[in-house]
Amino acid sequence: IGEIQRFIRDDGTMKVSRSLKEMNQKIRRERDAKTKETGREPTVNELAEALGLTPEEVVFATEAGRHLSSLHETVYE
Amino acid sequence: MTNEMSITFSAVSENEAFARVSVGAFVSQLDPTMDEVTEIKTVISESVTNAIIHGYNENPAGNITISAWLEDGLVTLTITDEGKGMQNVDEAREPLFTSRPELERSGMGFTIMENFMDEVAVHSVPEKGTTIYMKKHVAKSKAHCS
Amino acid sequence: MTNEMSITFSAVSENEAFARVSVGAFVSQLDPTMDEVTEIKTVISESVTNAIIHGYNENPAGNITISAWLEDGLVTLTITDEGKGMQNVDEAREPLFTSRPELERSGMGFTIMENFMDEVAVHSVPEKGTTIYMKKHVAKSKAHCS
Ligand SMILES: Nc1ncnc2c1ncn2[C@@H]1O[C@H](COP(=O)(O)OP(=O)(O)O)[C@@H](O)[C@H]1O
Ligand SMILES: Nc1ncnc2c1ncn2[C@@H]1O[C@H](COP(=O)(O)OP(=O)(O)O)[C@@H](O)[C@H]1O
Ligand SMILES: [Mg+2]
Ligand SMILES: [Mg+2]
Repeated sequence: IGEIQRFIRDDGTMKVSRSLKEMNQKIRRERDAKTKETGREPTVNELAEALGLTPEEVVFATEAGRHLSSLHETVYE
Repeated sequence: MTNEMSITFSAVSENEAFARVSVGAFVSQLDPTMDEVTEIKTVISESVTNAIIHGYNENPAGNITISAWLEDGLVTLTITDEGKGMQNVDEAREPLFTSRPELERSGMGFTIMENFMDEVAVHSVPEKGTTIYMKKHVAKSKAHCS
Repeated sequence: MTNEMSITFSAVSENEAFARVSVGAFVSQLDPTMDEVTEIKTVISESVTNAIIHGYNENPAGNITISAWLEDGLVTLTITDEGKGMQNVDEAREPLFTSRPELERSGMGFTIMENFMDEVAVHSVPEKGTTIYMKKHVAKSKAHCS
């Protein structure tokens, strides 16, 4: 429990769509930093370890920029 | 809206995180809160771990199937294994009961499921397997936030 | 290591994100790069969209099944629909070919699959359905999950 919560402003009532977006931004920043540092693209595990997430959570969060948001718009508009 | 999916995977602990995230991604269609998704993922962990350890005795040849249905604000989940089943479901559901104390199991898996879900039903047949049915209402506030 | 899973879901566009996340999360066990995950997710989008639009003509009663196998550094995927199938697979696979120009389809779905995957095979029977088989080598560095 709580692997995600550590990453957001400690508010469990936040919609998951929004917190995934925030997590996605952290992942993107870490990815850029690691690429600069090592001169190659990090693997999913390397990113996950650096951020204290599981690799699966990293994959989930990186979807947030794209489909989950547009999806909510279709479901709830 | 209604929607459904099912996932089937080998009974190995590596797949627990896959199962958590897949169900989490599916349920996200209802626009739940973080807490609601975390509760659902926790319940998936508990039931998948039970299937692996108790149902299949960690035999990776076993398969676990999770089905999920969504209808407005309601998630229905089933987790099924074809493992060894239970003789006495009522006893198994008691807080702190574990048949595997040597593994340092907490005996709190079913209690966690009951706490985080609105309904939990267990159907189990010895030597045939176990199905857990669960329901949870999510996204009570229709507030749209993205 | 070897590992396998399959997911089945209603042929509605809402499930495209679920399919992308599930397959991407499963494949993450091989420790791919983010680019490799993005390529695999893109291929899932293209094939799931094809099944929904072309296979099922957007009839939500249709089901789509994706299976994934992992072995060291290799992902094998199949995407199956039981929709209307294709008369001429070779023509369908040509870049820019689309049978639905009125939907502003690009006709590039199969070309994208061929570019991002190491192998693509298509099995299709008119009025029966379509299965796409694909293989991709990932994580050239080191494949494992612990
Ligand atoms: N899928 C299953 N197949 C067989 N037995 C099970 C299954 N799930 C739970 N059980 C039984 O129920 C007991 C209680 O489960 P749980 O509350 O999760 O505690 P724990 O897993 O810590 O033992 C287990 O010890 C086991 O005997
Ligand atoms: N699952 C499917 N079932 C039936 N026909 C399909 C399927 N996938 C692809 N096709 C056919 O192949 C053509 C080319 O597909 P694609 O390259 O993805 O282009 P597009 O989707 O833009 O038309 C489609 O227009 C359709 O005629
Ligand atoms: Mg347990
Ligand atoms: Mg296409």
